Amino acid sequence: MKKIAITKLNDLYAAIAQNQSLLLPIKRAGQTNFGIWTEDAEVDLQTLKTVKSAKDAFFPQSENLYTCYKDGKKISIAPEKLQEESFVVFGMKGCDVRGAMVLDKVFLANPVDNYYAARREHGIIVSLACSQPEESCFCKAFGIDCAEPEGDVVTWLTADYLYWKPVTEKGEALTAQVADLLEDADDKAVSEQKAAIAATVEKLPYANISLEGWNGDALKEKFDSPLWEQLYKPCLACGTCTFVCPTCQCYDIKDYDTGNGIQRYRCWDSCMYSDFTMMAHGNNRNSQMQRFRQRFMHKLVYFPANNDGMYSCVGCGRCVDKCPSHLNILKVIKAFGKEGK
Amino acid sequence: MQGLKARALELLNDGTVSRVLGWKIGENTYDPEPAFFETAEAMEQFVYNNFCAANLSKYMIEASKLEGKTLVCLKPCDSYSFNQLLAEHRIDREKAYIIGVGCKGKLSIEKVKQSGLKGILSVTDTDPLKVETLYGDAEVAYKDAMLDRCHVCKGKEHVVYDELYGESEDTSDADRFEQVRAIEAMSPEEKFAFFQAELSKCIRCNACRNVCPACSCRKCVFDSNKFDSAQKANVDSFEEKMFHIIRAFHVAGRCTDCGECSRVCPQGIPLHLFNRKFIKDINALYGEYQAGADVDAKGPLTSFTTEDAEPGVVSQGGIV
Amino acid sequence: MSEKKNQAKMVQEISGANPYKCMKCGKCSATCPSYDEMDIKPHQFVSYVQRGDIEALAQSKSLWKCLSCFACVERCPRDVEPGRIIDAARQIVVRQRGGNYLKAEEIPPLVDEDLPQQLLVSAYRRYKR
Amino acid sequence: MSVNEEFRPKIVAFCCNWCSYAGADLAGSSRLAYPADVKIIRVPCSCRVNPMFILRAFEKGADGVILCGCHPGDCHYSTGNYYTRRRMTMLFSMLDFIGVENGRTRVEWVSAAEGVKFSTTMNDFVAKIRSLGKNVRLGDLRCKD
Amino acid sequence: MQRIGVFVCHCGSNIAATVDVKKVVEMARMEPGVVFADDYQYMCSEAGQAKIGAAIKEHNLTGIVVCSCSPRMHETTFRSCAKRYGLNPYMVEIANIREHCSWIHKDMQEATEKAVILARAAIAKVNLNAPLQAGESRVTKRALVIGGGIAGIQTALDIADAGYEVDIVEKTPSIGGRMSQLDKTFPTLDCSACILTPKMVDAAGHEKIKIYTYSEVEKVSGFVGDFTVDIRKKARSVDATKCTGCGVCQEKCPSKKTPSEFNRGLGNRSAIYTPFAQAIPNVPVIDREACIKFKTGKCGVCEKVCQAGAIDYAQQDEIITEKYGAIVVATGFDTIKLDKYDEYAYNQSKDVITSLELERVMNAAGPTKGHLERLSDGKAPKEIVFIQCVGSRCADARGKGYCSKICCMYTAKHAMLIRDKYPDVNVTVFYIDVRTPGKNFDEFYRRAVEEYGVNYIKGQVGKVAPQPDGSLLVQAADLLDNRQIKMKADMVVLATAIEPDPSVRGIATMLTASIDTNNFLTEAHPKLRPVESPTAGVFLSGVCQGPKDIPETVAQAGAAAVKVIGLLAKDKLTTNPCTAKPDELLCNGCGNCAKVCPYGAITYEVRQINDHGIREERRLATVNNALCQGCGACTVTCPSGAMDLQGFSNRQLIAEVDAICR
Repeated sequence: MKKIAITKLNDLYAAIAQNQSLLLPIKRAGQTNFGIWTEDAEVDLQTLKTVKSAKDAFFPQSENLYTCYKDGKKISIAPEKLQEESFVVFGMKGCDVRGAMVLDKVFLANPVDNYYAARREHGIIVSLACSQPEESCFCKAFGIDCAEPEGDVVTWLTADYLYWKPVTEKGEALTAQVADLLEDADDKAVSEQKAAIAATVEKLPYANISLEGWNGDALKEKFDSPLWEQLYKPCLACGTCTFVCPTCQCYDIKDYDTGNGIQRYRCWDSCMYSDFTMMAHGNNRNSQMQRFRQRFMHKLVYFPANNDGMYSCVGCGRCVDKCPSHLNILKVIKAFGKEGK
Repeated sequence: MQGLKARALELLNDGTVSRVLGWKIGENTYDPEPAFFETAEAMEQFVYNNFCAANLSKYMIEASKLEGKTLVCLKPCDSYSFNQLLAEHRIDREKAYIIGVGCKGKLSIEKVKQSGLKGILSVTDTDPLKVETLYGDAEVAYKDAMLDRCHVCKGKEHVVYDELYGESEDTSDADRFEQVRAIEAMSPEEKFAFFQAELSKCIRCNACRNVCPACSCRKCVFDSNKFDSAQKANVDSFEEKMFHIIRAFHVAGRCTDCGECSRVCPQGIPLHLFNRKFIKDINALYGEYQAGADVDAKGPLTSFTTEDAEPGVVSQGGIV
Repeated sequence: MSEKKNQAKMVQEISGANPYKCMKCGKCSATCPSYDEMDIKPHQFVSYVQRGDIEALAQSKSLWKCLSCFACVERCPRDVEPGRIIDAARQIVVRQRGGNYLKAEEIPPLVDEDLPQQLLVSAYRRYKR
Repeated sequence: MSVNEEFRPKIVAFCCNWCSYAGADLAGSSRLAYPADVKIIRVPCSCRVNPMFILRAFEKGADGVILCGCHPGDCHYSTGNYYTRRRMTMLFSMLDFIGVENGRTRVEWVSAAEGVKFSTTMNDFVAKIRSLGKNVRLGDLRCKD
Repeated sequence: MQRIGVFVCHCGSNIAATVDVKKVVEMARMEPGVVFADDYQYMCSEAGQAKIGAAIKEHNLTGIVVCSCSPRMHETTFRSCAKRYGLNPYMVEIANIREHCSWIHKDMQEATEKAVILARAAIAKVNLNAPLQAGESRVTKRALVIGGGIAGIQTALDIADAGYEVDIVEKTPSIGGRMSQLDKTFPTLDCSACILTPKMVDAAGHEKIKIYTYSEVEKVSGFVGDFTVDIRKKARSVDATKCTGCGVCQEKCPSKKTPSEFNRGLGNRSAIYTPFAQAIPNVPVIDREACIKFKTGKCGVCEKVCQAGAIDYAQQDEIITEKYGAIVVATGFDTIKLDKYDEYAYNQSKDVITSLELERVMNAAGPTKGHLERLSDGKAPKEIVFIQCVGSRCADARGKGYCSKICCMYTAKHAMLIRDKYPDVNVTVFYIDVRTPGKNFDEFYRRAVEEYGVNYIKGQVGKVAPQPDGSLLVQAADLLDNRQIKMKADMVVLATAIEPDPSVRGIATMLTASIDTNNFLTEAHPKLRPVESPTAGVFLSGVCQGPKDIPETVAQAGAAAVKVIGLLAKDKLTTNPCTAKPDELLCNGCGNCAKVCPYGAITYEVRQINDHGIREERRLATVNNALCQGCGACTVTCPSGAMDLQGFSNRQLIAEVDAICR
């Protein structure tokens, strides 16, 4: 266990950024999101949840795949360069780290997504324990310990110090880079914080929400439930829940004509959108109820069915906070719970 | 609230209406969700409190397609949106039974959180708000927890209703165009920096558009291939500017300034500024106009006078 | 020259009247009860403003002969409203001179409730010196 | 860009078929020169021009967009340009509001008889755009060469 | 994918001297869709066109781009060329590399670069062109004239003389209009009735003209060439087929206290009446508001005295539905109300009258049998004052901003006639300006001053005050002498502003014809199409379009008739194929596009729709291709992009933008 005084955090950031780019929560125009650290960036470790999750670090909202160039009537293709340099994502919470592991199931399984794989390979995760969990957090339901998150390095923030514990090889290597700034520390303060967090988590209203009945076996019964018809009604069909989600992984591929060539890029898609999975013949899901159902069935039924029971929800609660109509996964789970299913 | 619920139930039971469009009790005081109630049993979950901010008028588009009348609860400012939708034939007046519900300014849990409170376990909708959190109890003044739009309230009168329930209050205590004027006073560089910072947060979730009662197109131009314009986040941020400028332009003269766009933006972008800029310009150049105030009024961008200002007025000191 | 222009501009600003709208119909002069006592006639006011010759207006008898009855304002078909113009000219003179005929406290007992406010204000201006 | 390489802006001019396009033709037949940076797109009426087209031009790298129509009151379709006038006033005001240099867009009424006006207008507009320099605030970076 | 041919014209040296045409050809070949490109000396020549034709055949071209002079010059040429060789004419685009390029640029490289870009834009556009077909619509060979005044009568006569059926709809019981109320006409001073009555008789007797008096247009649907109009024939209570026009009923009618509309309320008429002696048709109507039989059920005198048995109390309004190819609006004018002009004492004194009332006073058939007398006491006036511009040229809300145009001349006429007949009467005219452009007009006015001694004073009247002795005190200004005038007059005549007849508003709405802020109907083009409404098939005649005197009205009536004849002479109308077209799956039915359509071409209908499996009824915009002129105003108003313009579609214009900015 190492530590660094919070007064010296800027030195730590600078030291990390010297060798690789550093992403961390930055407050910009009043909102905190992950962004690249610069001297004048306003780092914000106090806000528990960034608006968007740290998903962008590995799976950006938009990224170029390749570009076609035209010379007369000849066309040539130039693929986008894959991530080659390492980078650090600092301050990811337990839920976001788990979110990346959910994405791994999708993008690292065959066929491997090269763009994602390259970023995962070169990304170093420095996670941060949640000293003050909030009411919409329910990561515990998914077996996540926000007091000791996963990651290459785990950190804890107390009033005076940032405690630093490398966990993996990557983490050790990063620690070595900044060793000059770190001092040795004992576990006392960290243990105290972990105990305090555990106590708070027990008081969270949804920490122990039951996921009983949500698995691959429940597919047909859940799919056909008349409850969806009631639940989706207030849904505005916006993509807020999917875009703030650390695990939503659907994307769309589009072309952009730059005048000098065509850039093929991919961008996050949302199952809430009417053109989601639109094909030449039309759309598989042509009502908002079906699209709404898709999101929750995917997270709680289809995904665990295909991934050894792993849910593709990590309980970060961002969708709970951000839905304009106050709809959310908790209300869905509870609604089904009430039905006794 | 009980009276309102009883009245709605009465109208539902006697067959005057086939359903009630109101708010359903949430997990907490602060998260009621818009909902349709079709049975007396369902009505048990009906709620109307000071956190019921959502403008329900847009839901009437779908409700107008259903059999029978829908009882809809509209706050004074929502009634403008209803009228505007009516003027554009998007909803059917005959299909609506409007209870104009009282409003004394709506609360936002975001505002409560902005006061620094975390881990909110419960909150009251009283003045002051009594907040119980994981990390201690606190109080927040009602005005401080009120949505921004309520500080520039359009007034306590409903412009359309079948019956009224409850008292309303004009909660305006700020100048509606103050922010717009502040930006107008900036240099082009400052303006650009301001909007660049705000718009770069945009994640193209389309919440602003989808909640907007003026954005009632069956298919948004950004969702169709008519202009080769993208619906989703692009690699370059130009699309965000394009989207927000065009969206504001499309609702110019039709926007009632209900403020839902800014309320729902997950990134807290002050989207209403675009709409208010247009409203301010329209008022200055073409005469005071409030969309939705009068169903038969001619919209400022679908009418003209031969004496209108030239576009050059913008570069000659701007529209004041 | 620029002073002249300024004064003319000020007259226009104070009165809100646009002298260029005048089509010289003379309805103001036709309607004016003080016509015979005026050296510059109401329909001529606009010409002075157009020329920027506020000084001549200021020196004129007309300035103090106008009763502010607003008959010309009421009847002017072009919204030029000479009554306002002369009132504005008067105001400029008053601003230059300062000093009052009456003391503020003497006014309330003299005020007749039925008098139009505009007339009162204009009377204050005239009897201010 | 080297110092002696003159900045050649890309300028899109929308001209209504009945007045301004004919005005441009007259400028041509009168041999009244204006810079080749101006490229004209023919539209039936100025009211056909959607703000989307203007933003699109900027997105794709235009440095200035000018819209020409019949003089108010002379519209071939009687009222089209009155709508244009309001729409463009609103659009330009919004562009100004978000910090785009307001000289980059212009509306000018040019009749079929005003070849001279067309030419001087274009000369003037090109000069203005040259003084403003490249459009950086309202373009898609991918379209820059 | 299109197969596009590009043809670059040298235009002799007009283009080739400054544009490297070979380079343009070479660059065009690189563009997507282009399968053929060539250049030629004169593309518009017969040989050039043959070249295009050959390429169309040989390369199976689906679209062509001609880089040449302005499309305003030769677009039609190349379109018909394409058509001749089997290509849809709307698959042709022109890149204007002469007027917009070679003629204005001196530098060859610069001009060539620009020509390449212009060609590229045209190619990008034609890639998205779609074949368009000009539609056809039938023409009903019958015209409707709304209004039976001199404008309507003249228009109807001219149309009928050309051999087409015309119906006149007149809301009063007789045709004749304002002109029938006039005594004499300027500048010739001939009797109004003497020149109007023969025309009325001609119209009534014309085999091609049908007159509906006491009738109103109730509903109009359809479009140019094919209007359907409902006409309400109000119940006359007199059977026109039986009535002999003997007039006994009017004589015997006991209800005689109704103010006569024809005499401007200066005299009374009976409940059963014809407005004036020469009325056409000479069939009375019963004013049911005034008739004792209708009010109380008792009376029936007219029925008793009518030898022909023509009185029919049970008669009902009748709706006649008729089809027309063209509609002429000739609704005329009225004088404005003077309620807001207290200073002229019009409402206080009977001796203050309008000029139109003076016409009735001067008329031998009028309330005073043509004697000039004061209406208050019947005395002969000795001093008469005329006041010009009453309500005209007014910037405020009381009057009208425009000049009523006819007042200067009729006042000179009145003054002259009075001085002629009553030389001992003094006549004073107060004016702001005297406007007498027109043949023999100024001479006429000068005669009034020089020969008849009418006293013209430059200056306006401020106040007319009725005096206890029955005279009128007129207070005015003489601006030229710089004095104020206070004079006594026995009679004051107000040259009251005229305004379009109030009925025009409703008619304009029915016809979707636009009206200006003064309620005058708007013309399609103020200079070049002054007798046509922007709404196709609707024409304007007389004062409904703007103030004018009789000769101008008659001239415009003839012009409108010619336009109608030109339209009716066609068997079919070809419609412009570049019209707006809504995408029914995107349309919201919001109604905003119709609001900006100058031609009323957009209407809404509820239709069953299958939107990718969702079946529902929707309110959708429909464009009438016969009416749409293709301006595109609707396309920008439509937020969803549902409304598009064929030939200038959103995607085509965007493609051009992209190509230019590339």
